[in-house]
Amino acid sequence: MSVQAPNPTLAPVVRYPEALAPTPTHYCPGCTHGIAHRLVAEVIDELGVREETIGVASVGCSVFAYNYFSVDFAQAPHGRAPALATGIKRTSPDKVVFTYQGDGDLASIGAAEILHAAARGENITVIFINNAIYGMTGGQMAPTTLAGQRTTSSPLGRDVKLQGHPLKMSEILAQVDGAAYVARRSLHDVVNIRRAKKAIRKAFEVQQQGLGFAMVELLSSCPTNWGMEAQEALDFIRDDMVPFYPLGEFKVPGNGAPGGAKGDGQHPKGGR
Amino acid sequence: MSVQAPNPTLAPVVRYPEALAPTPTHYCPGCTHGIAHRLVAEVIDELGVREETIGVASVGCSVFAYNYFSVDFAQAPHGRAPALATGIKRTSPDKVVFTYQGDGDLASIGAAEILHAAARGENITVIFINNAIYGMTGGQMAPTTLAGQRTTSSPLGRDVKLQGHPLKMSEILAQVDGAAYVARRSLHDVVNIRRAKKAIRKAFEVQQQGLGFAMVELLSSCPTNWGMEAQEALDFIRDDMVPFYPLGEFKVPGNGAPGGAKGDGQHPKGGR
Amino acid sequence: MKGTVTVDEALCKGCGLCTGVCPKGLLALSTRFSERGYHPVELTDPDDLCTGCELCSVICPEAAFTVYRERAAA
Amino acid sequence: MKGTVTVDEALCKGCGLCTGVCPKGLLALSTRFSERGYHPVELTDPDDLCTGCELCSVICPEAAFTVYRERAAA
Amino acid sequence: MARQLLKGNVAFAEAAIRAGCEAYFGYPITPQTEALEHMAKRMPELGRTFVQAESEVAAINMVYGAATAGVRVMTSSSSPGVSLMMEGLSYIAGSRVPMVIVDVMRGGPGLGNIAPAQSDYNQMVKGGPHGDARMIVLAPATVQELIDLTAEAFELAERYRCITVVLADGSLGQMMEPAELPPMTEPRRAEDRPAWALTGASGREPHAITSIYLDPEEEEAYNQELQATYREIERQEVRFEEAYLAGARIAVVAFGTAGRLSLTAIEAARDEDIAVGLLRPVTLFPFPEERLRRLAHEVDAILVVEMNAGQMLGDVRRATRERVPIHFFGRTGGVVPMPEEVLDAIRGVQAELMREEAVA
Amino acid sequence: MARQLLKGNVAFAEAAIRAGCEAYFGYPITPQTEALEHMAKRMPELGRTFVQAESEVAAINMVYGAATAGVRVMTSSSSPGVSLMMEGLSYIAGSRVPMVIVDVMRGGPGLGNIAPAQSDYNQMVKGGPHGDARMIVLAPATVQELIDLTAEAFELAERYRCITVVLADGSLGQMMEPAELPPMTEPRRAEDRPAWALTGASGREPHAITSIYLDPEEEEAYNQELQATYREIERQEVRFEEAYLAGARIAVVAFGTAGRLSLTAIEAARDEDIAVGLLRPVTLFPFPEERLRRLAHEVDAILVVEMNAGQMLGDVRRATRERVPIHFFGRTGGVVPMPEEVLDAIRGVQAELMREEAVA
Amino acid sequence: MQTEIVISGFGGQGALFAGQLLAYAALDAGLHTTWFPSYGPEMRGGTAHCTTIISDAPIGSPVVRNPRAAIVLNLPSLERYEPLVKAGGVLVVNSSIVDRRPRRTDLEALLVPGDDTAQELGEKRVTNLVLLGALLARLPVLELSQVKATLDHVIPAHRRNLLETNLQALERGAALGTSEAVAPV
Amino acid sequence: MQTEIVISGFGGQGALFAGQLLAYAALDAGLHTTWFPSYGPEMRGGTAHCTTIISDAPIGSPVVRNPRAAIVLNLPSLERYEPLVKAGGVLVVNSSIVDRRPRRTDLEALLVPGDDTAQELGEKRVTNLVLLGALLARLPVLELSQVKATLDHVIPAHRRNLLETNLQALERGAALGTSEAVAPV
Ligand SMILES: Cc1ncc(C[n+]2csc(CCOP(=O)(O)OP(=O)(O)O)c2C)c(N)n1
Ligand SMILES: Cc1ncc(C[n+]2csc(CCOP(=O)(O)OP(=O)(O)O)c2C)c(N)n1
Ligand code: SF4
Ligand code: SF4
Ligand code: SF4
Ligand code: SF4
Ligand code: SF4
Ligand code: SF4
Ligand SMILES: [Mg+2]
Ligand SMILES: [Mg+2]
Repeated sequence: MSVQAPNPTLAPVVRYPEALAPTPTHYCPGCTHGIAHRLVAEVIDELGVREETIGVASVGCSVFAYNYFSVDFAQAPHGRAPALATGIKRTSPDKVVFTYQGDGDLASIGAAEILHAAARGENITVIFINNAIYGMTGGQMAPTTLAGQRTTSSPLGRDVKLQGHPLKMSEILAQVDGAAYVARRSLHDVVNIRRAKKAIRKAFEVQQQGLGFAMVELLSSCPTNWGMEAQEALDFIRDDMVPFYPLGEFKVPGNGAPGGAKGDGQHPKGGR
Repeated sequence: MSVQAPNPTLAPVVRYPEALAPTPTHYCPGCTHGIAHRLVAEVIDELGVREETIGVASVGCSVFAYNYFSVDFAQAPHGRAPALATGIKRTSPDKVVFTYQGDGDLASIGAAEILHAAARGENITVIFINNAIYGMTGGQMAPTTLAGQRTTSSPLGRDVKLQGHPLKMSEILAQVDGAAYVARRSLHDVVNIRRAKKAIRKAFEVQQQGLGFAMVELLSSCPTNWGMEAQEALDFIRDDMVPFYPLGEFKVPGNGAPGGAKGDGQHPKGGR
Repeated sequence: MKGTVTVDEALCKGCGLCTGVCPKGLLALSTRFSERGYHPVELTDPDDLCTGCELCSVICPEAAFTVYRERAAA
Repeated sequence: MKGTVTVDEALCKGCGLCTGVCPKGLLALSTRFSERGYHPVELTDPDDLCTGCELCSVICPEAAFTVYRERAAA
Repeated sequence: MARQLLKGNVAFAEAAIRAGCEAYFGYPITPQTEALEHMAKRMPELGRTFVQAESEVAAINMVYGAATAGVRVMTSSSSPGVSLMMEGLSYIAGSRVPMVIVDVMRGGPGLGNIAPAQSDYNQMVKGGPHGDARMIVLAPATVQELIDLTAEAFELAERYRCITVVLADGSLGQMMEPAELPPMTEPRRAEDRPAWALTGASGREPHAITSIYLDPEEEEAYNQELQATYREIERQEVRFEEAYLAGARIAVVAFGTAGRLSLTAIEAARDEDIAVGLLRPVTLFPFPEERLRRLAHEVDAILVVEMNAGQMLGDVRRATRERVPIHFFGRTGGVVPMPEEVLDAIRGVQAELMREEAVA
Repeated sequence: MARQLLKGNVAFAEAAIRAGCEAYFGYPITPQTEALEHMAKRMPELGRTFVQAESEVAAINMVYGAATAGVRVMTSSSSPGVSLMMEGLSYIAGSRVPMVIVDVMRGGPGLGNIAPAQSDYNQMVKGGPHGDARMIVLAPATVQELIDLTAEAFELAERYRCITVVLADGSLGQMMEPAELPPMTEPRRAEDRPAWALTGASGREPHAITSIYLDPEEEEAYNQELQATYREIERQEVRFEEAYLAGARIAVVAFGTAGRLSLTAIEAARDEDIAVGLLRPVTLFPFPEERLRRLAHEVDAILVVEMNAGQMLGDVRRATRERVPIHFFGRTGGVVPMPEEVLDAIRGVQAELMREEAVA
Repeated sequence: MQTEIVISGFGGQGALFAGQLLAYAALDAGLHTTWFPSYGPEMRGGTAHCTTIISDAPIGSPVVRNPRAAIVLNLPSLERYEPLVKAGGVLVVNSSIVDRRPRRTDLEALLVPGDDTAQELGEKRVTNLVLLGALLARLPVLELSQVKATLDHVIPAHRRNLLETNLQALERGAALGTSEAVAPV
Repeated sequence: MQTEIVISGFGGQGALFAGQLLAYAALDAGLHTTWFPSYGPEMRGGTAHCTTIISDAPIGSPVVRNPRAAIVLNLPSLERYEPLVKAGGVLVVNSSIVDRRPRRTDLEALLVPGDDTAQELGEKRVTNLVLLGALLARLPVLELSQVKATLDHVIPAHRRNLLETNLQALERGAALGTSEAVAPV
């Protein structure tokens, strides 16, 4: 979108990213999927790779991601985005390939595909949106749903004895040798959003350097299915999710061992 | 089998386990699948649970396990044994349920099922035979195949850059909250076989105590597809597999954290 | 004036997140309905308090903001 | 005699693993063919050296061994 | 039980519970998710088993496991999810343990959409699963029938030790209609589980439930057993519903929602003095083969109406040997045909009959 | 290229390579594993892509990915593995990217065994995948034909932007026969990838390859496109082989290995002066509908021979309208029928013809 | 005799509930009925609409192209359904936010200020019932009393506190429905 | 004119390779041929057998119930194939380990001490070729010289060192095949 400065002494410092399609999204008001989209688009712009990037959309609220990024896109069956990305990257090694997956998609039905993409060290970037819920289908329990959290398929709150414990995918994947970069960040406030963007940028750079599998897990909100206002939902991330899902870089190129597997200790409230 | 003492002053101290069907197996000579079978049967006998045990065979050389144990058995599609076991245990909580799976079955096609059975803390026992190869189909690369190891699908030796890094399933699953007991043992010599049996026993006791998911990974041999003699194959386990796949208990009831994630330091040669 | 912002009303969904982060409290949801049926956010900055600090644009899920800052004096 | 073992020939596949672990070296593969076409292992213990230590039975993949030991004198 | 206004998805879930379903394993997918949600709430209340599986692949194999234990077990899903169950269904059919699956079909292929469709007829009736396995396929047209057939599906599955499919579609799953639920039946007690079930080899030989028969001759003998069962099912279980066929010159053949839509169109057509009736197959396997053969001798033309590109059409052509002209009207991709469109199609067939007679 | 003695599995893998296959993704399964092993060796040598996927589900989706990138890509598997690919195949059909799959069928259902069978005819021809998607299905009977059809499969897949299935069976995969391989063709250069492919939105609008159309009307329009393509395929690509049909009173209809077995039986029968010939469909979709219809006017009886419980049989009955008696001989569960058995079946049909004439 | 009623509006305007209320009431009145929704993935905005059919005989199709009546809560719904309502049918328009009059003259059109009335009642969320009340005043398909009685037992627990307002909304709507004012001349 | 030959024995006795060698030789001789194995999962023991068909015309079925000739390397194979060989056909028995004579009199049976001969040649693994040589002496389907020539170029690299012994095995077999001694009276 071309911007007309309201006043000649002023220069635009933030404008609509080129890699973001100039169209409104279908996301609910305040849903941080939108923030994640913008950050990815900004990084693609900054790296100047829009014209050689191929995205893989998954099945979830972000199924229409291909409408929102102005890059080539494939849409994968539920959970299989890493497999499609593998097929694309192996046959188009000069392209920048990323997947955009929800927690049901990546951690539940797609657990084998993400684990093996990591083990193979597929040279792709994975954007993992952890909103602790199945958004698109109306709020069922996700593998990342917190203990005690009410969902339409855990109406009394998730009972870990019967319904299992939430999965910490970043910690798990950081264990795998083929993984080059694994970080968890949060979208609940400005400071954390800025940290998230740095991580996303790293995850793309790791791919450009051919270092292997890179994933950024983003703690994200689902105001609609959490039954909260937009800001309330961000507070839920800060107060409930971050304490269970520590933020940090769990694997960075070079350090084989899952360094900082306990997170980087950054206090969640620090962001405020 | 009834045993006739060759001499009245002698008493049988080791006899054919009751839980083992009195029939020869189809396994190749020297294949340690047979040792694993015997150990499981001995444990079932010692715990006196043969009549309330239900096994789940997987797809692999051990597909016919149901012919070799004198307990009830289901045979699962490739990789899905933990799902069947879940269906059985949830509807027959008073039964002792175990799966017997190879590395292709558990770590490749069945990666999602085993990860989620662990996360749910399914109260089952998993016997995981890691022989670093696809035995039944004639020696293709498994997710556990060592770097550089030649197989019919990695004819030049596994190139981790192209074909991925071997997966350490015990370390990965020990990370998961629902897992109560996770250990890796080896079948390459008498001392280690005895340790393996202790671990298997623990894995069944953990289930009896309702503590959750229990798995024992057993480093096992495939003389046929490794192209080795029986003893050579055991030496390969000791000299090549154990150094990469540290033996030890990675999770024991009580210790939430993946204690000893680096193994218990027991020197592989210690067994000799 | 140090800075200012414009909001693309076609994009704004009136989630209100930006209103919470503006250090100067310059942003508020209007009572109007936008074409897509939302109450769009509006900047009210009579005393030119906006610094162009970008915070609003960082938190906006719809990338609705364009932020301007004073040009380095030529 | 302290102990002895019997081998179920129907089970033995002549893999030879037991021969390597017997501390007394009492086990060896015969040249005969078993019904299933293997060279079964045989115990040769003229001087009653077998201690019933069980090592052979521990390593045998076919559970082919029965191991006997002297009864505690009643 | 009094009639209540019930949503299809909730109705079949509650019907299954009342029919003594002891365990449900599933994975969310629109347009059947309300069934899973209902099970999530009700099954624990009743001390029965509910597990939200990690995928449809896992779900069908949990069902397989529970079935080997001899309990009444079911799952439900929709098109893409059902496609992921094909291997599991083949194993289950191949080891003859009973189970029930409700397939609430949606628009395809691929991810498609979440609107109602009937485009998985071939998948469920002909052979989505590999091998020569067949499944009983029941096609309800109303919420009441959805309830009744779901409850009965367990009986059929157990009688023949086979898979019974309730083949619904998004509209049936999402709509509300007054219907009556069956009374609650307690699940069978553990000691009443079938003799073949895995219950622990106590005081008997161990059981093995498997689908592998390495010796082809053995596998063939097993297949002959299966085929014999299918023949028996074809003899015993064929069901269909007829309306206005007496004296009809045109027969509309349609199943499920398409059948019910057509009925409205047929009644409108009869008001226009078009002699048209309805044959609605209720069982798709077994297919009303013989009834259709006769039908081709009773009417002058047949109109097949489906919410797909023409799948049951092939079976109608085969069964009737095309003794009379077979016409087709279908909408695809999740479009629910309006009765008015079906009426137009009927008028078209009528017009053609007139033309022929004019010629003759 | 001179004729060489080639094993079926190796032959089709090498044929694909020479046809310019740029990427192979698969998972080991008997009886097709030699193909995967050949690819594991050859593809890296040639600087092409080989990945042993973690499962068939992953394999088909890697194929999907590579197909969206516009490269010649294939996979191969066998019955249980193919069942796991149904969702992926539906997505691929639903987004119109070309690919080739070789299905080396084995005995089923379930885990079954690894012996040759044809019991996945319905799965591949009728609709294993959900939705109204179809796949071109080619059925070779010899190693040479397996080679030729595999190579051509890529052409067909790209011409119609669809999935082409080479439907073989364990015997064809495992047997050795002299055959000639096509000359090596270089894979197409990156810059020659099709216009619709995902190659990066450089100097053009971004491409999206998807199978979701939330608006049923849109989805239907898309389905109509697909159906139009299928009709075109039915017009253009029907193939079959005939032998001894001139003057024959009995026609054997059989595909693949069953067809070649039958030929031997037919020749033996002709030595006994039984006027019998062979119609061997080479394309199963499109099915030689019209040829079969005519055939029913040329002969007095038809014998369908399959290595299953009677799957193509239904299509033969439909296409012929059963104008003449349709007999069936099948072996299941991995049993390869001996030509002698087929000969007996032919004699049986002949005897019945005689009886009828006696009566008449 | 069968009556088809379509209710359509933005998600959140209560179109689906109003249609369900009609179906519940029909059931209580011992009539045959079906309720057929249009639905999308949770997060999709856009219009939500449903078809309720009420009949004294068993109902075949739960959907029809040309309903007897339609309640349109927003402009897009008016655009979509005005052309479809049967001649002689009833079309109820939420005139508070729909700024154009219906064009057809062969049906009974009511311009009911739904949102404004709801505002007056101090509860924005009852617009749907105001319009439903108006429709019932013109469409002899169910007694208003019946619908009120039904509402009393089908209203979700967490909305029970709003029962009174809901009943008032129905009545106000009914009153508007009968007044001449609402009919476009 | 078509000839079918079945070769059957324990896994490891080389039945499959002997059958392939025949097929390769047939190809070299410009004839039509097929080789059809029976196969099982890698680790399964039991018998391995294959059918090689050689013909001057295109071959239909790669399997037949009644082959023209059979080489049986062990007892189970004799039990299975003796009844199946066509009358007038040839049956070659590895008499070194098969301790019973064929019962049929309507075919040409050869008792060839395969293993013993192999032992003499100092290479247990050539039993299969000894028996093949014997068969070729009685079955005019391929020239021995042809088979030897073919063996020279199809023998796997890692077995090349055994080529000489293999060729000798074929010759010794052929010699035995022609000597009267081998025929049971
Ligand atoms: C095979 C298959 N199973 C189930 C579904 C239904 N489905 C669509 S989205 C979804 C879950 C989405 O949750 P998540 O991945 O967390 O994404 P979110 O919507 O929360 O962003 C499911 C189960 C499907 N489309 N395909
Ligand atoms: C869905 C499916 N895919 C592939 C196969 C073929 N298959 C049988 S066993 C096996 C691998 C077995 O390897 P592993 O699990 O390591 O067991 P092992 O034989 O080594 O003990 C495979 C791929 C199958 N039967 N089913
Ligand atoms: S449902 Fe949740 S995740 Fe989906 S768009 Fe709405 S808020 Fe976002
Ligand atoms: S193939 Fe390997 S794993 Fe299988 S039985 Fe033989 S030795 Fe054991
Ligand atoms: S740029 Fe800063 S000061 Fe200006 S409106 Fe945005 S947040 Fe407020
Ligand atoms: S954050 Fe963005 S979408 Fe939300 S109110 Fe502010 S401008 Fe509108
Ligand atoms: S270890 Fe067992 S099988 Fe092996 S040789 Fe000894 S007795 Fe025989
Ligand atoms: S028991 Fe001990 S001493 Fe006796 S044979 Fe076995 S290993 Fe040797
Ligand atoms: Mg989510
Ligand atoms: Mg293995």
